[in-house]
Amino acid sequence: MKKLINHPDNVIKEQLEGMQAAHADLIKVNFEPYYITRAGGPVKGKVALISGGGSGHEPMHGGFVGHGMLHAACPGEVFTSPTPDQMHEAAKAANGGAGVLNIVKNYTGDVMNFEMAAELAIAEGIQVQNIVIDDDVAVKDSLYTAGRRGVGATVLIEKICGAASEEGYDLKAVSELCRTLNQNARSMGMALTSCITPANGSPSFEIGDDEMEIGIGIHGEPGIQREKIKSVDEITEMMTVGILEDGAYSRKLKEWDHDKGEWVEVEYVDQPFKKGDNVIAFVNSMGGTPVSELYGVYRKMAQVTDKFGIKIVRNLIGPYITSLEMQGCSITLMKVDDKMVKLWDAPVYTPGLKWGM
Amino acid sequence: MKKLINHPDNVIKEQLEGMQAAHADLIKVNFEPYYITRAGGPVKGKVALISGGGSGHEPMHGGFVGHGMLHAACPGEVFTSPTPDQMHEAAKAANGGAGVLNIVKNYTGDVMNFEMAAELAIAEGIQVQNIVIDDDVAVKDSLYTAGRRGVGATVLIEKICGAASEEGYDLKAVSELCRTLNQNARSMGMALTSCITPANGSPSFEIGDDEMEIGIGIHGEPGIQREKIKSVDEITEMMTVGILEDGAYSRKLKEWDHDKGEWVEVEYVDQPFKKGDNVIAFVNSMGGTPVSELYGVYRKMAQVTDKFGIKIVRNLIGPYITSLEMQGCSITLMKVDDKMVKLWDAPVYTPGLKWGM
Amino acid sequence: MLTKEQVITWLTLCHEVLEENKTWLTQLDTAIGDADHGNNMNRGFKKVYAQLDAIKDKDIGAIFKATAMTLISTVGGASGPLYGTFFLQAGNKLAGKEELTDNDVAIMLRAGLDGVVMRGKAQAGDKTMVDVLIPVTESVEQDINAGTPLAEALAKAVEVAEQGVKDTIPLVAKKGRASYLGERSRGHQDPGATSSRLIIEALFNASR
Amino acid sequence: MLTKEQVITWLTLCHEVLEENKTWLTQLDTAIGDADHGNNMNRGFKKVYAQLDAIKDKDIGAIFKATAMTLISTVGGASGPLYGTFFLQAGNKLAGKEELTDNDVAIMLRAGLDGVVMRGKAQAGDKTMVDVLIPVTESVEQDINAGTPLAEALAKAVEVAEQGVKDTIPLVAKKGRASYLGERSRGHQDPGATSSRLIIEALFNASR
Ligand SMILES: Nc1ncnc2c1ncn2[C@@H]1O[C@H](COP(=O)(O)OP(=O)(O)O)[C@@H](O)[C@H]1O
Ligand SMILES: Nc1ncnc2c1ncn2[C@@H]1O[C@H](COP(=O)(O)OP(=O)(O)O)[C@@H](O)[C@H]1O
Ligand SMILES: [Mg+2]
Ligand SMILES: [Mg+2]
Ligand SMILES: [Mg+2]
Ligand SMILES: [Mg+2]
Repeated sequence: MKKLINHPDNVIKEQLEGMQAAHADLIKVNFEPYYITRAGGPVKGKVALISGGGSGHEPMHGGFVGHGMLHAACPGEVFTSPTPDQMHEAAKAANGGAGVLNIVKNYTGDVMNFEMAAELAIAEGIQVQNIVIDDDVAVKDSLYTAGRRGVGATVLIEKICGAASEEGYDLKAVSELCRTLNQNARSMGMALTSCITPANGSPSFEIGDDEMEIGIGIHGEPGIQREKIKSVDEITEMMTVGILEDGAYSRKLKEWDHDKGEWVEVEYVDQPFKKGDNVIAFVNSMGGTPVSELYGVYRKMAQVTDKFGIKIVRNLIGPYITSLEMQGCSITLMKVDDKMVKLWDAPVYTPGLKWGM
Repeated sequence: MKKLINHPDNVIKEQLEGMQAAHADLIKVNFEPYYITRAGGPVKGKVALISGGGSGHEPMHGGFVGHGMLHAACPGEVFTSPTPDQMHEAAKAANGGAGVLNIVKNYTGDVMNFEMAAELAIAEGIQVQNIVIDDDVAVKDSLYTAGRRGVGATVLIEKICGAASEEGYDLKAVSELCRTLNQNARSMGMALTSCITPANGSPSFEIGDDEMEIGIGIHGEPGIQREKIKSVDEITEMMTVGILEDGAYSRKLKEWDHDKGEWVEVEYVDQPFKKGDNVIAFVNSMGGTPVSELYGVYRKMAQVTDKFGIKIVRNLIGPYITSLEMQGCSITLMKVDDKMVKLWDAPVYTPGLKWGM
Repeated sequence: MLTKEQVITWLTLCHEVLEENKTWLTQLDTAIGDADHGNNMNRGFKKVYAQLDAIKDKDIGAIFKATAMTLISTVGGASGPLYGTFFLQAGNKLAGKEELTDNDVAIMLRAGLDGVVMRGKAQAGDKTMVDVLIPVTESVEQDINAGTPLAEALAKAVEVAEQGVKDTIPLVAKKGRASYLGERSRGHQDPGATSSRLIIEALFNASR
Repeated sequence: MLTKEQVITWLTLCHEVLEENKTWLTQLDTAIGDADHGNNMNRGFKKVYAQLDAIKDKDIGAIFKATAMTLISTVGGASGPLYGTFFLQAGNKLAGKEELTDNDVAIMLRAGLDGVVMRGKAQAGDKTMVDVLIPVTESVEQDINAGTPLAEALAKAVEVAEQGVKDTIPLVAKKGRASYLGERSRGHQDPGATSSRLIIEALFNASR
């Protein structure tokens, strides 16, 4: 196993220790249970944004804790959702009195654990909302699956909602923004190689030297389809067109109804992209693909969006939501209006994303 | 070959096209010959900082062009020094009237090509200095080698000298700062895997599943020594101690004597680190190692520096000077005074490094 | 009847079999999931086992609830909340009990199953743990109603569980991570169904 | 004597042999360098070849200088400035010539070698291209001084070059990238010495 680690059992603890040592000015790591908050403590009067998920996706989410982005993050074991107690402790530590928004990626485990955590917090009188992110167009039918996975859009949404919280949006307003952004965003990913979780020590899937996986998630799992490796232009065109031509997507998502005091299922229908849309384009490395190759992807992607009459107004390129050392990439496009662009441009100062201050 | 590319012959051109499309607000890519300048044109009255080297080390150097860092970068073929004509064109395009500082990594090819470029510029009346960066302690004896390689320190030096240029340091002052920083910095690198250049399509070296290379450079070449893979603690301790216990290092470096109007060889002796030193610590991924593992390295490195009485006052962690998709890491420690820390903290706004604005 | 000691034995055996089968369960999850199910279950029941001594004098409902909380806070993923809810609901139904009648065991399974379905919304044939838990619960309920001795009913439940596991193989997953694979999930045995089978087998062994 | 046509043939042959041996040279550079020497040389002489038609009517000094500029601006790495300087210095010495006497060929080699040494500061035994260029230059100078016909002198130079290449194998590199490897560079043939041998062989073939 080619990894810079000590014993597999200690990987998460030690990497969090390293993170704490490196970024003591920005974050505070709690070890029992694991959660990461801003170094300065809860932000009074601002909605606390919390996210979490399995480890192995660094810098997401711990690397996004800091001014203008998250207030807390809960790292699970590698590729395993964190647990409600972690999330609950994080909520208590991060809550500045204006309530908590849990940004949850749509995986059965993450959704269930965050639901239980929300129930715990609500029982203690903390205002909570859970918004589920499900942007992965590779998963086609929500009726016969656990629904679309939450992938790249999560990063963009955490940034923009983080700025909204800094601006003083209340829980309802940040939740609404978060929901809209999720409906505006679509992603697709692919892998050239598998990855190895420290606990297992061997690749999550075997893949030939001339093969790739299309439609992967972020957990080292195989994708929707295996194909012969193609040129970056062909791969990028296929993914970008897949995103841009994806039709209306309807599914029910669970949210907390503050008036009724219970979970309700709300049907959301995402509208397809259309000519004239402004988008933020995010080309992401799965961890092992260097930024140089991402520029090759960006080049073709921009050509395709251009042909569709879609305008890229901002972009993000790099390893931000990863699967350990997996080689591959994902593309996320998110429709934005001027207000969202302004929130995107707002200062952010976290270990993983920095600008404007 | 597991790469997101089209035909190997077009890799650099296409990736630069992607980079231009992505960062048109920051940089301008010239294609014949290849060089990258700031989008806004030359900065009047400020020393133009230029660097360059083979491609394959992204984001270095092109990703460091922008406010507070480089004024131009010259990308060569993958792992091959760029040529004097590129550098010369870049110098003419970036010169804002206050002269040009070429930051040159110490490789025979880079040094010779930048020398020829400097001669061309000087012949045209441009004020030029070349400062050679040679921070890699894995190369022991300068008498029997081409001298220490220029590695991680380059990134830190480009940042700090870039800030100095923004502050209005003249060519002599930036050169002096650059020289001092180089003398203050030491690095060491290791690889878990090899990498594949697009032109070759096969790994630069074969390496067993349980082996690693110690003392590598940044060109996919084998290192000083091959060993059985060890724990991250052992590897990090070995590298950090190697850096901290490295003795005084003496060698002659060529610089342009503006008074005599010729190249002169100047002897420089780098002093070893000592208790009480303040340092910037840089833990770098060779491209394929995810940031999570870098935190594991940082953790142990900070323990070792602590034991030596060395204080880390700033850090940089991530893939900044890479060897394509190689897995591995390097550590750079650079002694800094308050003035240097202030320059480090100064705003930087480039595709690859952003803060403070 | 199941004494409190046997309940403790059950949880102890769960720890043992999940430790033994950790790699296998993870392998199953590698094929159609994210390669962590064995590690998740083992982490959870290792902790349950470590705490048994401290809770073994509580009533059985409380033991199950403590087990539930431990699973919920250590397993994570999908299986953490699901198995956690299984024991939570079972514990709720059996609050105060110092031993379980045969019928209590049937009640426990039904309450646990209902909890899993409430949490996860899986139906029979979705290729999940409920493809074991449903037939097992129904079989035990029928046998206990018909007066079959518990150990015998559970011996049959193990066979039913094994069949339930086998039946997941040709299914296309509709819940959990495996559902993303669509047709590619066919031909693989569901890891969660497999761990449920191990837990039922442990229950049988504890009841003998 | 070497006519201008033969000079053009030489450069054409350089292009051909470097194209043919591209992979091999890169392999040699993979062992002790950074796996680009074949690609570098091929890129350079491909461009030299492509421009030959445009410069073939200039004098030989100018042809060499144009060749030098092309190599300098397309090869990069260590070999670009070195071979570039070789042709630049040779071109300087032979300015205005429309053909080369046997002695001019010796002068050309000496000037080229001096240029390479001036640029790269390598000494004999450092495991570089000068381990071919030094013995070749000395051998040709001696033979020409002794009145040996050019083709014969160059035929011998090819043997000397081949020997020079072989002699690099046991050496520990002291210049260029291979020097970082220290003892690990021993046992490998130097790529730059090898390309120099190919260029000398091309010169011999052009002279026949
Ligand atoms: N909605 C659900 N209802 C019931 N069981 C489920 C559901 N989703 C997943 N499972 C079960 O969980 C198992 C996977 O558990 P595990 O690997 O620990 O979690 P994760 O999928 O989060 O990695 C599956 O094999 C399946 O049996
Ligand atoms: N200082 C030097 N003097 C003479 N020849 C050198 C010197 N340094 C390197 N070389 C030659 O250059 C060759 C390598 O060329 P190449 O691979 O194209 O450049 P790079 O080493 O920059 O990748 C070596 O094999 C060696 O023969
Ligand atoms: Mg999981
Ligand atoms: Mg090279
Ligand atoms: Mg799993
Ligand atoms: Mg080379």
